[in-house]
Amino acid sequence: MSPEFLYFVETVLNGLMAGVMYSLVALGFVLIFKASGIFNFAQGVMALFAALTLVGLQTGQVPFSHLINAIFGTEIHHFGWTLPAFFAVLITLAIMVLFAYLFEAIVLKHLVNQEPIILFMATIGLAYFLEGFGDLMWGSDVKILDVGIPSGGSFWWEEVTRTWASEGSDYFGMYIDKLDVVAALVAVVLVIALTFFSKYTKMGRALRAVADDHQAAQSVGISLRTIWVLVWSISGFVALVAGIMWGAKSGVQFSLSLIALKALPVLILGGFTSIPGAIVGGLIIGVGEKLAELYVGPLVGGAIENWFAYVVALMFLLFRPQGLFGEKIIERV
Amino acid sequence: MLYREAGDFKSTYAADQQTFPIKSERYLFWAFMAVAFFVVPFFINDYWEKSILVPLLVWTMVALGINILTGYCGQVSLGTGGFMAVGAFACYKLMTGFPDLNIVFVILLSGFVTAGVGVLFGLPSLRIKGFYLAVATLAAQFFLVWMFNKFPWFYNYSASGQITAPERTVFGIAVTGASSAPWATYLICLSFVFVFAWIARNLTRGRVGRGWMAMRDMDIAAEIMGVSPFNAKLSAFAVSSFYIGIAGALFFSVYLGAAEVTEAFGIEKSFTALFMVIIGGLGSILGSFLGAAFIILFPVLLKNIMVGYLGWPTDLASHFQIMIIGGMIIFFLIVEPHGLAQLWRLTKEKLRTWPFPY
Amino acid sequence: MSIHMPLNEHRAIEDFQLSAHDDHLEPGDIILDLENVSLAFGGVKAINDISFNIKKGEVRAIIGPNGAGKTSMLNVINGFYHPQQGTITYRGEKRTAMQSTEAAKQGISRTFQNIALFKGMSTLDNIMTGRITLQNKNLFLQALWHGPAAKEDIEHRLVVEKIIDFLEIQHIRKTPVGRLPYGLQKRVELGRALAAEPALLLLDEPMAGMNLEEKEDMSRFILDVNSQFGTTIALIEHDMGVVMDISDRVVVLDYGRKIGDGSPEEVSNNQAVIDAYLGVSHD
Amino acid sequence: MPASGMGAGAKPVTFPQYLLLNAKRLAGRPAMRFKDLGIWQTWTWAEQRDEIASLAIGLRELGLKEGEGVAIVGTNRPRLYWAFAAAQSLKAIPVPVYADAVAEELAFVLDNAGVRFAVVEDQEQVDKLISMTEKVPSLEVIIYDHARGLRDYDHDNLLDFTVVQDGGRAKIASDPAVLKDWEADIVASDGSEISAILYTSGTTGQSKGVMLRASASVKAAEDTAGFDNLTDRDVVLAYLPLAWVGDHYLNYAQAYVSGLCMSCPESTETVAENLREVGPTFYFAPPRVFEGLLTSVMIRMEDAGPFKKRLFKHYLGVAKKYGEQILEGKSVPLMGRISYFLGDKLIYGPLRNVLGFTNIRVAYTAGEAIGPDLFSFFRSLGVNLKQLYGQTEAFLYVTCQKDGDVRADTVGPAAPDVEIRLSENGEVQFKSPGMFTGYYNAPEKSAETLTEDGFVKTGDAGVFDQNGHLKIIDRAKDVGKLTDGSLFAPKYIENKLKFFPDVKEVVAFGDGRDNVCVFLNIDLTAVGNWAERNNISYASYQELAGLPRVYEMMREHVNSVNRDLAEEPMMAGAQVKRFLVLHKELDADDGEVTRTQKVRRGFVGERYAPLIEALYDGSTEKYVETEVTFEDGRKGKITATVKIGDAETYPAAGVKEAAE
Repeated sequence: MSPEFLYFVETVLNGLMAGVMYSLVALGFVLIFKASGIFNFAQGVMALFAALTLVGLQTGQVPFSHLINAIFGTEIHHFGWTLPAFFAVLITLAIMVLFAYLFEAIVLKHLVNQEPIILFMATIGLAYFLEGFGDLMWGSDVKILDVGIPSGGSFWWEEVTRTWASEGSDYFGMYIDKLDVVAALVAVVLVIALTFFSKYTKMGRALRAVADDHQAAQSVGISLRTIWVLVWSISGFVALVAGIMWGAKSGVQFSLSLIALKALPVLILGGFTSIPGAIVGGLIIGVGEKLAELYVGPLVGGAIENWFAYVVALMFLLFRPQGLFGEKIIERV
Repeated sequence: MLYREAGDFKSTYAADQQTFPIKSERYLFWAFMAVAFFVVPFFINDYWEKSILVPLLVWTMVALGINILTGYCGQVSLGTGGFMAVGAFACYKLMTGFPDLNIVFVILLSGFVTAGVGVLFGLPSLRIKGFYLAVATLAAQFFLVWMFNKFPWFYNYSASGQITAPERTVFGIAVTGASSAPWATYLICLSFVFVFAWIARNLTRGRVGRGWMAMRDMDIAAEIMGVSPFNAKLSAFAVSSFYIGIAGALFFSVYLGAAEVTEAFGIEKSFTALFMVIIGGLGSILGSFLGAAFIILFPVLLKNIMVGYLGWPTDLASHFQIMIIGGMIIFFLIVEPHGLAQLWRLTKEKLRTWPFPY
Repeated sequence: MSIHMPLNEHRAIEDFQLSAHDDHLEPGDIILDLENVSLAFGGVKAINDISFNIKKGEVRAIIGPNGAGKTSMLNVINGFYHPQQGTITYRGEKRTAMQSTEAAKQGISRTFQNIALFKGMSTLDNIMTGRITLQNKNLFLQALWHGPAAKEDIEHRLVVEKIIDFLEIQHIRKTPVGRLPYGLQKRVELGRALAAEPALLLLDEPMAGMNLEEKEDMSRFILDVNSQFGTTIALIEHDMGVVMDISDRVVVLDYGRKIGDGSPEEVSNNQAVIDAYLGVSHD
Repeated sequence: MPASGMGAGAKPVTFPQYLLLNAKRLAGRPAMRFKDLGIWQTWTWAEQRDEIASLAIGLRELGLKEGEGVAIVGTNRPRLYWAFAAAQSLKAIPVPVYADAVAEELAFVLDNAGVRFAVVEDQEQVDKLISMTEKVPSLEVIIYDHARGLRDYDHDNLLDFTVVQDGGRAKIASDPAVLKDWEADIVASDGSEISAILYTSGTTGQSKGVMLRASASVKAAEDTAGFDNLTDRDVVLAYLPLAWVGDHYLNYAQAYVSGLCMSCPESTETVAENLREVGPTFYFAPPRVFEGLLTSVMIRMEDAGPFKKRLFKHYLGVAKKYGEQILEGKSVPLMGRISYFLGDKLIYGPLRNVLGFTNIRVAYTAGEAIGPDLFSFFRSLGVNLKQLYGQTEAFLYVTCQKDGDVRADTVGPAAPDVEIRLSENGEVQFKSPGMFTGYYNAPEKSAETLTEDGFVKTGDAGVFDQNGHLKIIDRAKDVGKLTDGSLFAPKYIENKLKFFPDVKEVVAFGDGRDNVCVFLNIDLTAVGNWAERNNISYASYQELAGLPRVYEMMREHVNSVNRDLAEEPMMAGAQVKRFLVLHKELDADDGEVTRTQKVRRGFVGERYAPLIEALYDGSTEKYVETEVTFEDGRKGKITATVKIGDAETYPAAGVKEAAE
């Protein structure tokens, strides 16, 4: 096979990996939108917050240290102990569930039948709040996150792919980051678990009922509040996983919260209400971006990565407003 | 309590439909305008101009624009930052391209340029609604910022990618550039805001405004009654972008003086604009003023308290600031989804029916 | 800039006409003709080959059990749904697929089954919105306001005030519609439809959910509209008593088909209609 | 008072003459306002003259002759008021009738007055007249103001108001002299013609047409306009029935005489809002309206927040202490003046504003006795409320109180140029410039009410107190004696009981019996609101009236009235011994009360005779069946066992009051 083709395959593979990351974040959006009709803009910041908490716990950092020092003039920073990754992840998950409970009790309860635009803006408020709170709690410097996921290029894969190249070509094999592979696997596992959960378990069915019609679900005895707490906890968990993957890849920093903006085009393609849609959408955008960077980028001055996904989604939207898998909306008068 | 309306009857429709039907409010408004135009310029200093009054006025102009689009016509837009950039760059190119053209015309022209761009990015609103439209405008935001960054022609091939505003005068008084006096910049911004708030008031109470509000409340019924979505939505995008274009031009030429696109016109500008309109009150001209005042003055207040008074480091103060603003937004959406304007309307009604409960 | 008129001209409310959409047709001519109209939503046939006409100046009732296709028929007439087959001729002009805004401009206005008022506006603004198709001052004049735009708005306000006086809702002129009781909201919606000075007024169950007294009022208003303004009215209604009293001709739909058409008496003793209403099983 | 002469230098003696004078002297000043189609329409005096001129000449074209009657039926609308002046300009006689009169009453009045023309408001009145055509043969022409729904009536004797005016304008256009002659006729009049026939509300049997001479009416209006120095700067809202002497005098007569501006509300539902918009400077309302206002104020304050309620109660107390003194300019301690000033800024000012009373310079109440605390409540808020006593036969004013010399329980000294005296049985008799010339074609009734030396017998019993104020105690014929000879004035006792907000109506019996007993009617809104707050459920008025707790409340009221009566030597003997709460409201449609809510005592006496017996034969309850007519005329039966309660009486106290 010719190097160009191999190079193309490599880009596609990397694209798929990136796509998986997008769909991971998109998944969080879809879950919350399906269950409560809220477009949770704060999903990205939740991932950032989860990652910050994880790193903070792992390194035994004192929460709100910056604030305490400012008030009492003390200089404490670390507790001194470090926590193995596994426990840190568990505690962070517990924190995310607590956060879901608090958010539902304090905010969602009061905004039950508000128009979607009001709920959407509440999540923007939540995003700002969480960002400030996260920085306050763990400091806003860039942190390295290492939970024992192998990272770096996989030499084994490079060797194998080099042999595919036709003789005499100076092709050095494909560069695949091990981390991306792990992330892809985790994502696949997560998707299967979620689909299984929502299809076959009692709670899952309740979740889909609430997504369809709040009043109807309540009338058959499903308590809206527990469902919402459950949903926000699951999306908190998804945010944690996304936070870990993104954090491990590019470090835990503010730009992590911008991935939410990345997930939007994915949702457009896949439709807001379908889990498979989120996955397929994510892959399309991932691959599309990488290929566009490769071929279209140079013509137009490069770095078209951040707006290309939107244009694709926009074009798609004009022809099929309800996305890949969403049902056609018939307007009744 | 404060209102004495007995005997204040209306004998013409014009009087019945005016902005301030109650006499005492009319006097209060004109008194306030007199102070703003004739008293403040004498007492303004650099600090007040640069960090409070001029940003407040420029952001009020933005809030007016967004209020027309989202508040009155119901079309959510996250592209405000990008459209401000269009205003700014149009202003820059016009200033450098036509040195002797008066700054006021330059600003107005940049408004029209932005209106054109706004209509272009408003086209998707004909087919898609709600979140999808928000995403489409987000595409505009990223695309525009990328465009102004990538093509040197926009910033006249300057090495740093920055655009700086040369000095321009109105009636001989420097308004842009380094040597512009605080009161001059304040007055030009104030005049723009005053005129265009009045125009916004006119637009929203006539046929156009009713068409927008009909489109916002129930677009199917509006369409069936003859409000064509094409005219209503695109006129809303055009007028809104016009306002944001002017604000962008003022923001760059009068307020900043020099600007780098990614830093000055990023996505957080779009969020700030949206917060102003939510907290201020969707669908109310007064709401735009109140929202802008809140979002601009509140952080200044916080900074003075935390940094000045408590002596905390500035980054800690900024974290607190973001957190509190996020918290305030949620608080407002719960307590009064229609914002400060609705709170003001309720207090006014309570005062008018005082001592009876409202 | 105030409009002050001597009482006579101002007060000549009783014989004010809603004549923006007058046409050359004489009362009794056919204003709307539907031939073999069929409408389907993905396999579900809502309207199945229906033909009937409406004469100018008459009160034409469209009745039938729930789900018979009445509201869909109304949506076809005002261009909101586009039928797959059949032709619609309005005032002599055959109409192909037409936007509903176009229908509004040609003088077709309607009320809705479950009230579609603009919650964010007061009664006065809601009815003023009905005037939109008749106002034409462009955006820049509106921005200037003082001058032509204000003058036009006040002229239209005067017509709206006459409609408010006609419907006796002066006391709720400035109340937000969200706070009005059901009966009054229905009347405001009628006012909004009248404000467009329609040649053809489509009423979608104007008396649903009303008590006897409110029904009497609404019937009186409908008859007054028909007699004073000569507006042709197409009326969807369940209450046979009302239909018998106020309609000139009746068309009966059932499962998307026309099973009866004629004067109220003819229709009421047409066997197919009785079966449809008594729910006799279909062959 | 307008001093300048009129044409030939003489002072105006008829209302049309004042019209022409005002049209010249106050040409640009507003004469009439009317909220129509959302905004207030205004006519200056010059425009009003033109409207009236075109109407008058139009009527003359239709054949209206001098001395003929013109019926005017409807609510307060400019065109109906112009019909008054137009008729008077032709020396025809306007005969106003209540808008809510039933067809029979309307027919009786029109037939009694032999009316050929009728100017009515809308389809509702036209239908009444058409249904009564055979009962009123003299009626030929009906002119309607609001043509809604009248399109397809046959128009042979039915005319639109504008058509008549256009006829008049056409005539004037074709022959300008017509206008000159019309004005000349007006100027020529010596004011001896009858300017209006007002039908009394007939508490004593059938209603009678009171004839009022033009010059007398103008003289009376000039006196009282001068008394309260009304000028063309004053504004008044005409909201009371057009046919009632109160509205005709205070709004119509005084407007022409003083040039003040009269405004008509948009519709009956929007009166409160229009009152606030107009902000009148002169205001009149019967006690019942003030009662309604006070109750609504108190009820609305019930749902106010705790802080506002405390503030309101506190400053009401301050007003109770100092309000009236400050209004009358008496000396008040500094602290009192300051806290009243604060109260004015916080409570009274806004309250007056919300009720539309801010600009009121003079306010009157009359028609029946007003409760002392109700009267002083409004005065303490800074409303210059005064009492007057009057009758249709006097073209209203008999007595009126002067600013600063106002008391709650009297109706004040004689009005300007009015002589008053008391007959031996205490009946008030008066001679006044505005007094009537007799009842229309009922000479024997006129003779009955006039004494030989030309005084009018009012039929009310009264007494003068030490500073010359007249005090009305009761209807003369109702004043009776108990078996032990002590004076029994039913109205005096009833009014004291009616001053409690939860009592709507009272009927007292005692003439020729050994003690006094009363029927009580509870006020549904006030008692209903009390029941709601104490979460007492009730299904109907009847059930609420029968509750034991309601009886307890009523007993306390009766006891407190008995304590008051005990202090007045003449009244001490007539304390209430036993009482019952009626199971239904006394209603005009059942004929138990008149149109203006005055109790028809005789009729009630026969209708509830069994209940009266039960009061006196010591039984504790009584089963009774009463026939009731519903709104749409259908008859029905209400059955109930009415319980009877006993009250305590107190020994007479204090020295005998000064001379009779």
